[in-house]
Amino acid sequence: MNRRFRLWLVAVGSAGLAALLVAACLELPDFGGAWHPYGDRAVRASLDRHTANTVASVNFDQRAFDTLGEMTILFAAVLGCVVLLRQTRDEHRARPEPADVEPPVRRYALIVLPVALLTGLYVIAHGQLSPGGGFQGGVVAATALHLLYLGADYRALERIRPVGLYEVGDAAAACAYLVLGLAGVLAGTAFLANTLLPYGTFNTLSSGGTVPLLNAAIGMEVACAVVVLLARFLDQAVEIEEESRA
Amino acid sequence: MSVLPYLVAAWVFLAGCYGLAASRNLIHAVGCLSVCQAATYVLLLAVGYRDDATAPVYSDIEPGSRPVVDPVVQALALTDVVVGATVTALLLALVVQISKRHGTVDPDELSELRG
Amino acid sequence: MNGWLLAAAVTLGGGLTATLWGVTTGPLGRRVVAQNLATAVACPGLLLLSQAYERPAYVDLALVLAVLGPVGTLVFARLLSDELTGHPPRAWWPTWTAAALGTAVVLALCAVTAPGRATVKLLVTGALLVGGNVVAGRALTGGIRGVRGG
Amino acid sequence: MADPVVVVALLLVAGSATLAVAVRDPVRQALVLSVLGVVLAVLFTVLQAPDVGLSQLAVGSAVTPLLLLLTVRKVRRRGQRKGRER
Amino acid sequence: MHHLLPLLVAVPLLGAGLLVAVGRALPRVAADTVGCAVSAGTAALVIVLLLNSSPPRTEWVGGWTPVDGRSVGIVLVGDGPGLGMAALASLLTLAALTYSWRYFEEPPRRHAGSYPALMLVFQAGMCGFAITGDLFNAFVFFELMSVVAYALTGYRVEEAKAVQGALTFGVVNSLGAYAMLMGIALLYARTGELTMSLIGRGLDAHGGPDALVLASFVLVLTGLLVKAAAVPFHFWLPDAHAVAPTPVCMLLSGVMVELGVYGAWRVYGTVFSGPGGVPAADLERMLVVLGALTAAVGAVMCWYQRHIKRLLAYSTVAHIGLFLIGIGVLTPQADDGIALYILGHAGVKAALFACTGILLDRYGSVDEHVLHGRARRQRAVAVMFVVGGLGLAGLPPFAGALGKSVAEEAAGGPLAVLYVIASAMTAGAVLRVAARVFLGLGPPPPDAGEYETTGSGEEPETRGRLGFVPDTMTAVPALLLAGALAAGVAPGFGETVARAVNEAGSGGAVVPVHWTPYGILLGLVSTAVAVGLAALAVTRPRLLAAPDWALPLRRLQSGHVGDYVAWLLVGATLLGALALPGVLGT
Repeated sequence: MNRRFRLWLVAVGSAGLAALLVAACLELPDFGGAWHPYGDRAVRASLDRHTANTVASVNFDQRAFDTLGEMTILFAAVLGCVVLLRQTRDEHRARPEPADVEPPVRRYALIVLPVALLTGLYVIAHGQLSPGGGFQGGVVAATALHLLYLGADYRALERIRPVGLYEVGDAAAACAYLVLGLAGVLAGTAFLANTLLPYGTFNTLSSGGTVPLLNAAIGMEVACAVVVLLARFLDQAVEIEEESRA
Repeated sequence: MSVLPYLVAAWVFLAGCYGLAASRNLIHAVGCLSVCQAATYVLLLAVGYRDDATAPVYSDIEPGSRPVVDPVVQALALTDVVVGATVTALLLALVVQISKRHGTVDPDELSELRG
Repeated sequence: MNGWLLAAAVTLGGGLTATLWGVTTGPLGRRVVAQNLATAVACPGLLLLSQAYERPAYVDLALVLAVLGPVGTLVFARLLSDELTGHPPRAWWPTWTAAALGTAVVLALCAVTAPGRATVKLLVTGALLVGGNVVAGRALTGGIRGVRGG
Repeated sequence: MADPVVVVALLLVAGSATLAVAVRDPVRQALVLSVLGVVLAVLFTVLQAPDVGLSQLAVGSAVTPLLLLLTVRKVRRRGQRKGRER
Repeated sequence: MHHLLPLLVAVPLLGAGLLVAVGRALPRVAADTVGCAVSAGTAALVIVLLLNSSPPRTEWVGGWTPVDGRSVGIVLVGDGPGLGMAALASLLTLAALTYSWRYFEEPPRRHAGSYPALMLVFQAGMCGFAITGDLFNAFVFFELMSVVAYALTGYRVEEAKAVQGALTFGVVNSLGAYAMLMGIALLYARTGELTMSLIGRGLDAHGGPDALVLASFVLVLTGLLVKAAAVPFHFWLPDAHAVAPTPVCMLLSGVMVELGVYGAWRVYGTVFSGPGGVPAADLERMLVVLGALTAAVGAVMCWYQRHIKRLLAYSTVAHIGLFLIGIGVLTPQADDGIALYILGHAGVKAALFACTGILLDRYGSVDEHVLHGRARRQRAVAVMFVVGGLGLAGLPPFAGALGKSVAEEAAGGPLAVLYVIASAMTAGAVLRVAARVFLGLGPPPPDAGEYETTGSGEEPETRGRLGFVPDTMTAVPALLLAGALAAGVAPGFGETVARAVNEAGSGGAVVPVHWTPYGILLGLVSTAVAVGLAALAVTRPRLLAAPDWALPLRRLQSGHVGDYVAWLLVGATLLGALALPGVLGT
């Protein structure tokens, strides 16, 4: 099929889909309407269980099963990247050469690294109170580690980043989430039921029953997963080279 | 005016689809796919918006003092963001392997599977 | 609509439109500078929004952006160093303007916030933002040289 | 639709998404995508979804561009090596 | 009992997590054993739940039982069809893991657990999708199984075709999933709910169907039909199935694609079948037209393949078309038939892929022309391949034949003819391969020109070329075929399936499901046609060589991901156009 025919197809398909979507948009309730039955119920349920951030309550309590799936997608993608970006038989590792970074950039990276790590941990820890949570904080913390690559070089990063350990951490955190869920079944309630722990005082770090625990598990999972993911790509871009075939 | 956010979502989705179909570079195509996905975030959050409301986060406001937007769509969009990032990573990993095995990332030059 | 919201709308609308224009036109160097500018404009914008909605909790977004935005730019500076070394972009004028904007917004917000943890958070955000942008701008204009393998 | 700032953010999203598609070179597209990430985070904030905005910032500002650029680098490095060998 | 429903997802995931956590220290054999054990445990759990699924139970995850009929949680539905699909997925995963027992070449260094872990996550995703009663949760599990499937398809990264097929698969399916999510968002905007049954009630409360219902239906169905590989969303399937490792093909063709059909059936039945949904006549038009197209395209393309895995992949496409027609005619009887047909097809198709895998590993090729007469000594495999071909044709008493005959009677008339022709053509192609490869009959066939994918140049999947065929690799297809046969002969099995399907679908209207003389006759006719076609093709290759009119059809399958995206857009438009009359009429 040539390009022209393809673009014709796209034009026909997009026109049809656009007509359908625009017609649907005109039938939608007006933007900013006040009718959100599920949302209102979710807010009430969250306040009943002393979780200040209702989004965290939906994620880690009311629809925790969705988050289980989401976490698994991340877990599977990391596993997939480990498999897909493995070093194959016709490749070898070249030792990365040291990089030469200007002192201001190096100083900045070394100063911001701990700040960024702390920010990540703060965002995870306050997940059930203020905006943020395991996912957001985990990504920030994982990105923070890579400041070492930006501020120094790849070898410096490799020294503080035993990828194997992070893989184990990723899997262990995923298991922890599942075990917390199974605890509900063993206690005779239901999978992922938030009935095991006291709900605590509203708007404190220990409020919300199992929400902070699940949140922490996700935080660890995401941080480890992102580190492993980036490690695989960095390996490919920096270290792994193909044997030159004649 | 009251449908602008929905129309923006539809536009972004279709623009992403066009880019995907017309792309000459697989890395660019994966980028376009993430544009398509941005449309879903916009649509979800637009559906959950409520006029003059604030975020359903009670760390710094009293419960019940202000109307809040729908937290459910936010949770859905959050899940969606994670899904999008991981799918992007996985597809990019495949692109890396394609460039190694085929020596090109131009979809027009990949012609081993056909018929 | 209060004054803070108006200020946020103007900052974000004007600044990000300019950024968008900069990032899609011209040579690569200019585009990277524009990308750096996106952080520098959006972060004060988010701070203004937080004040406009009277939600101190929204400051977290600005904080995260101030931490990660410059990291993103440094990624570009590092991985595009080959393309950028030939034609180092000139970034002083927009970088310092954005830094001034960030400083002004942070100071204005500090003035209206009761002193306490919130002020500290604002100041940290401001310091990270301005410092990060200046360093990232510097890295773009030839800070990372001689990167070969790493 | 009381809020002009929502309109501004929506238009910015529409514009940057269109440009992200229109820019053909993957490196330049990565730059536009990173701006799109920031613009989306702003939109999510004005739609009162700071949680989503935060995760968009976390993913969009550093991780996704890093992945894209590392892929480009790997692909280009191959191309250059191939070119030298010929 | 129903508290155990979420464990169908949790148990395999826990197994996968443990495999990755301790996989570095684990020898290969241990990792494979753990994978099989966990998979088998889950399969046993599903079957126990399935035996207790009458009447259907629901489980609210996290104990969020509804208050005043509304809940904030996610519901899982433990009814016959859902648990049946979960059981099928679990059993096939177990079969695939057993088949690949110590089979792949060495796994990535110090990651012995990664392959069984991915398979277990795949199993969890399929089980979750099958039993969920929540639309967004269905999207999450849909993505989960897609993501794992991309990774598994590209598992052999040193194969150029494998990574290309996996990327095509990934892009098209992700786009379909995002379309589905747009549809879910539209439904949420209208009804404010995510539980499928509540969305259905919300739509009914709003009144007759309008553009929004139509658009959301089209978008959701686009996602599901991309997964189900209906024409014109089907292009990714042959590209992905031809290149995926054999055990993965068994899962993709045997159950994942069928889950797309199942999803369409479930979503229509619980969300869109009320007065506020899509009128029955429109659904029938959509699915029957699309199904007929799919069956025709799949059968024709299947006939003209020489790459054996690709041939089997197209035969899956053709059968998906038949399934779509079956659920499209909207009679309880057809639903029963399709349920049985899916079971029978899964066993037969997985067995055929397994046999092809043995060929690939013995001879390093899956090309019909290259293998001509080379596999004469593989008698056991030959017998299984032929039996599989006959099962595909619908020879009584295979379960597929029983299901097909029931569906044919329900569809009636010209559609029954299509059933016979499509199954006969795909089976004929399989039998032709068997005759050429295992018996060496006929002259070597001519090449059809450059516009085709050959099956040569593939690397064997095992460690080195196999000197002998391991017992696990022959036992698995034999058991699968035996299962497909047993499901057709076992007295009362059909009735049980029919009761389970009807309890969930049409509210208890049990229709008798048994062999009828008419059904047996049609089954024999299609088998005879298949044998005849194969004999003709082998003895007179020129007569049935690809005619000119088939070339444009082959050219459509261009391997270009942009083309496939364009077809996806066209397909969505086509779906909308087909359903438009009913929506305009109300």
